[in-house]
Amino acid sequence: MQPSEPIPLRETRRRGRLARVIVERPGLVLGMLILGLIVLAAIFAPYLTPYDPYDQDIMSRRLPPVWNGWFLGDPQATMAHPFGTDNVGRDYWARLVYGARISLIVGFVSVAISGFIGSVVGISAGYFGGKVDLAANFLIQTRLAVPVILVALAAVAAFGGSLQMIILIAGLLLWDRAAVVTRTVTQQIAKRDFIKAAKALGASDLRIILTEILPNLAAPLAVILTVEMGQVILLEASLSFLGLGIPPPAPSWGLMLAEAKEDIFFAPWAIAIPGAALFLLVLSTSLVGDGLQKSRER
Amino acid sequence: MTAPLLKVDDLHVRIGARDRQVHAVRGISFEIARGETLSIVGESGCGKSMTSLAVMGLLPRTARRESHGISIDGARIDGLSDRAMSDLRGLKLAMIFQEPMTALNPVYTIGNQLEEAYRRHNPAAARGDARARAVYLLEKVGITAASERLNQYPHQLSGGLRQRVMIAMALMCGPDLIIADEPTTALDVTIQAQILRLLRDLQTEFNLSILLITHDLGIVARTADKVAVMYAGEFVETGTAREVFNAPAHPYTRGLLAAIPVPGKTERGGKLAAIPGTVPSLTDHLEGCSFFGRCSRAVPDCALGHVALTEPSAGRAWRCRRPYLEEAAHQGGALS
Amino acid sequence: MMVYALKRAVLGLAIMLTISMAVFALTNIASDPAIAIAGEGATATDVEAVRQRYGFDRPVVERYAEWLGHAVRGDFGMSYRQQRPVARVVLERFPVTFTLACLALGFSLALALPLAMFAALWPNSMIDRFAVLTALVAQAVPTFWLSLLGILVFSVELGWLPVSGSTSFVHYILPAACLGFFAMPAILRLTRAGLLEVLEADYIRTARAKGLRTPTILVKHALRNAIIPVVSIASVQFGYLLSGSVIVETIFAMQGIGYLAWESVSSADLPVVQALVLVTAFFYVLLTLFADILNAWLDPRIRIA
Amino acid sequence: MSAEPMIDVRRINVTFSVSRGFMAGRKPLRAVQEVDLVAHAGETLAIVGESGSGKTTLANAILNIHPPTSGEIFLDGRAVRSLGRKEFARQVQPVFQDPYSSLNPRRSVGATIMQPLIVHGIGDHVEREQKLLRILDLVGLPRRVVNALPHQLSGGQRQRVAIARALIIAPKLLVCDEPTSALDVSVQAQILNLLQDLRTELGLTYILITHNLAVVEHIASRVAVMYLGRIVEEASVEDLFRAPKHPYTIALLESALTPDPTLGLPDLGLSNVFPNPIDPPSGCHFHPRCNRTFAPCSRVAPRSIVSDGHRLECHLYDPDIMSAHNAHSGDL
Repeated sequence: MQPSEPIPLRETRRRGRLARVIVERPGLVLGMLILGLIVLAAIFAPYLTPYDPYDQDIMSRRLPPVWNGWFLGDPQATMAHPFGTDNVGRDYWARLVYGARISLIVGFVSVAISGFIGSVVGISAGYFGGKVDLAANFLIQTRLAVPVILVALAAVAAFGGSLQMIILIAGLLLWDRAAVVTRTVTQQIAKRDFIKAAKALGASDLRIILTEILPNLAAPLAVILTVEMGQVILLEASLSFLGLGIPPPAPSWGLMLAEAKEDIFFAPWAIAIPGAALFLLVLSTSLVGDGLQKSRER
Repeated sequence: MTAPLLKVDDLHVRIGARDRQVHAVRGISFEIARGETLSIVGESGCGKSMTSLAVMGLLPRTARRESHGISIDGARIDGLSDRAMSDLRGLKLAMIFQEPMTALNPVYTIGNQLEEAYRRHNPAAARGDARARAVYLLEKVGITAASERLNQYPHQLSGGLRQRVMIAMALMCGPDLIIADEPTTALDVTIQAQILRLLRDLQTEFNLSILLITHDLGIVARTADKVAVMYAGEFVETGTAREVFNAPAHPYTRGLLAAIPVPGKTERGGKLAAIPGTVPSLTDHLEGCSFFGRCSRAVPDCALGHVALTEPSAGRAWRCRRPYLEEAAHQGGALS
Repeated sequence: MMVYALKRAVLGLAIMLTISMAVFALTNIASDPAIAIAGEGATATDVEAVRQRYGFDRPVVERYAEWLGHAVRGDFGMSYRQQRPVARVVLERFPVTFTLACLALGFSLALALPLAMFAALWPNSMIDRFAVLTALVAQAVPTFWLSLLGILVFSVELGWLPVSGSTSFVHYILPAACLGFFAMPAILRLTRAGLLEVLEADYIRTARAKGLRTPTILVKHALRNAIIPVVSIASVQFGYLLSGSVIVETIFAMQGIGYLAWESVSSADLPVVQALVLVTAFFYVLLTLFADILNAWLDPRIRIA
Repeated sequence: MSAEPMIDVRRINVTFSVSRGFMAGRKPLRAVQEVDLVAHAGETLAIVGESGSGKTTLANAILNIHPPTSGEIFLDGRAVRSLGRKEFARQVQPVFQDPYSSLNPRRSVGATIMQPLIVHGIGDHVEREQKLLRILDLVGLPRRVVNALPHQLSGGQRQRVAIARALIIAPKLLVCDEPTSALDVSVQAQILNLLQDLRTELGLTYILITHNLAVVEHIASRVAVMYLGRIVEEASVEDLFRAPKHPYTIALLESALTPDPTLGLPDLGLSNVFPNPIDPPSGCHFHPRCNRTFAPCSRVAPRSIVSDGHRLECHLYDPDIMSAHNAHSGDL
């Protein structure tokens, strides 16, 4: 009955999309590459090293990494232990790849917990507003006033340190940013007319939250949780480093650093290696988060 | 006729980086005489706002301006550095923006922001002078209890009052030209009428030239001396308000006029003459008439070459190979 | 304005009350302090004796009320480990951490503010890219690793700075820098974002249309508005630095509350841990309250509501 | 007009509790006051007013998104309060102003239009798709847009999608809140034409919320003018445009700037005092801006006067007030 408009429908360009992403978002690509490699290394750890990360070898303690042999002519360096060994002779490379499992599991699971808590708090605050918002805001403010490391330390001291406990503590403590972001975004979405349209359809609040709001939250939530994952990994490493995280002899990177600290004068590489691994992992999450954020803004 | 106050020759504005460049303004030229109102009218995205910002030298960072000359009072301003240009802004030419709610700095009083404009261009003036000028102009723009208002912050005023403050601010240094970019779009209709009337009264009193940017044909018809209809970055029709409204030559102008219901003229409940299709994307190299594809009079030839401006008399022009000329002459303006 | 400040203070009080409850619950209900004090290898009768001596056998609510009443007056009980009043133990250590946090905040502000300012002035320029990259990298560096590397380079290799201790100013340089580096990325990012937003505001365009010169616009119109978020960011970060000092103080063996926290947690000295959590939270609440009131005063939209 | 009106709004009030400034005390804002309105089947009732007049709040009340604080709304003779939310929704649907905001950016056109069928559990998959194709034709959208996301469409196309979504469950009443204000002039005409065609074809009733009097004159049959929460004048469109009575209506009509270069700008004679909706003026809400205000205006709220289907709240047309006033001035 109406003449249909002839033109629009912009074509989405598919070809050369990957190449474009690489050129335009080098950070995102680099971050995904590093993160991917670390994830793969963690999954296939047993295939990447012949050693068990817990096996001590008193005969070969504090061996330097192989490149110390190449560049500094350190005669102790050997290809048998490419990353050297620690103060009780455990293979550093083996501890590193198995340690990646700990960091990643802590990162993923804690973020799943904190993301869930944060989203529930944030979405209900943003969607319902009013008193619910006041209550959520109070929760967020209270959470922010809690000194994270102190409380985490105290909690570990009280309940004992284990992988599960660390995950739980981090998940229960670090939901604030997810809550703040989901609250803000939900407020913006809730103001828009398609929410009003859904209400005028008689759709229930739960349905509106699940089908109208949640899909629009996915992208910002992914951004914040990726960045948050890096912070959770750092928290675990810090706690382990302070001796109140993952208990020894697990190959947590933080623990490796704590053990290496005793040898700071004799084996400086033992500090450099796990620290660099930690740095790379956290950097990769930051790069991915930042890249996702920039892609979203376009 | 004296020399025009503002003269713009072949202005181009390009936005963005090389591969995704938008050619937002594609070679427009116009003149405004002292005391005259030129209105540039067009739909969203036609480049009218970019034109106003280009004249002010306030284009966003990503945009570039090219021209064969922009001059005020015979003096070229297109080659000026931003520093030299800032000496003219507020003094020779001033601007009023669309959003009165955000255009004023929330942390300073009205008085502070008004006086600042004056003192910038009159550094030797005493503080009292600036204050006196501010009070005088606030009263001129119809704000009562002006001296008390000076101590108020923007959030304490309504939108209509803030726009009056913006107008007073533009007048602080007695400029010759006011550029008003959709000055009443954010306001209610009754306030719109009052603000437009205020602008017109001030224009007469101070012999101002006004460049009025708007999408509203009603505003144009009621306020402008000269009209330029802009489409896809170009002027498609120019002339005096009477010429353009009573005898539109370009199919686009005619289409716009036929698309809006006019009480007492359009048949109630009847069909409005909609313009099919959408505006072409300005990223591409445009070949032929930019209105081709939406035009009911188009012939295949219209898609070829560049359509030149036909200028039968000074100031009256259209960019069309098949303009409505005979009809216009016959109808003598009565458009149905 | 007074009403606003008052309401804000009430909110802070409510937060403190909630945290005090959580702290008390964590240390008294979730775990049994009597067992912790009695130590490993204690028999059931030993534990019971401790329980009675410290009054742990009374109802929880009663104990909480008593504890809170004392805490408000600055009495956090006796340290299990040192057998001295907790308040004195904490107060002794506080100046070190306060100095450290101030220096660290100064360090990160000195680094982040100019960088953020230049980055926001020229978005997408080299300096902006550099700033963004710096924030990304700094955010990924583990504080304790940075501290260890710092010791390796400046203390072990170069021998310029002392390895540990908190007796003189030079002892503070390395720890403050490491701690400051931890707060720097957040300040940098948020300041840059805040400035960018301000610079794109309509009133900046108005100021340019008035013919104001760029320095005037930046100093008068942009900075005045941009300072509002920076005040909040800095105060929040200062709160974080207080608790973040645990790691740095432990590594550098500085006798501040961070080190004290680590010692106390390690030896289950619960009254000290409780006090530290409360004091740190109290400081955070106080700082944000101060920042909010300062911002309200800076922003006429709140001041003259 | 023996049949029940399609929608019958009886003395409704909508009151919000508004905080004045940040964390300051709260005060009631009477956004809609004592509004009576009736729209019969097939009619287009326009509600006209400026920002802050309460017209969108009234629309939300009629849409049952924010039910009135007091008063009753009847749909086809049945109280809306007694109807289920979905039962009501099936008969009354909205079209909003900004099609950029009224469509979920993450949902394709097809899914958006079929959403009401899913929420209401109407039909199976095949039937829903058939309905979708039929409605696309009806609103003039090409079938290939089904899989497009909203951002790939033009403003006019989006508004067609919004209209299709509203119509797919075959409601009787459409509440259109500024349906063309966000659109360019050329597109606005397309949508107005579409709305006109749909009304005749489907026998719809419209409530049209707008500030554009030209649009009202073009497509509405009755019009109600709102000012600060109250309906100050209501009449048939012919009547109101031919002989407006309330000074505010007269000012509104004069401010509608038709594109006629011979007319120039109107002199409304209104004062530029802007009343705060939280703290409305005493007596007649319009009196501080009115150019014909006289003694009783600031003291007594005008009552509703009805004659020949023309309803009005203004002392100037109240014979009792006027005779008392004249007598009084005569004494002096």
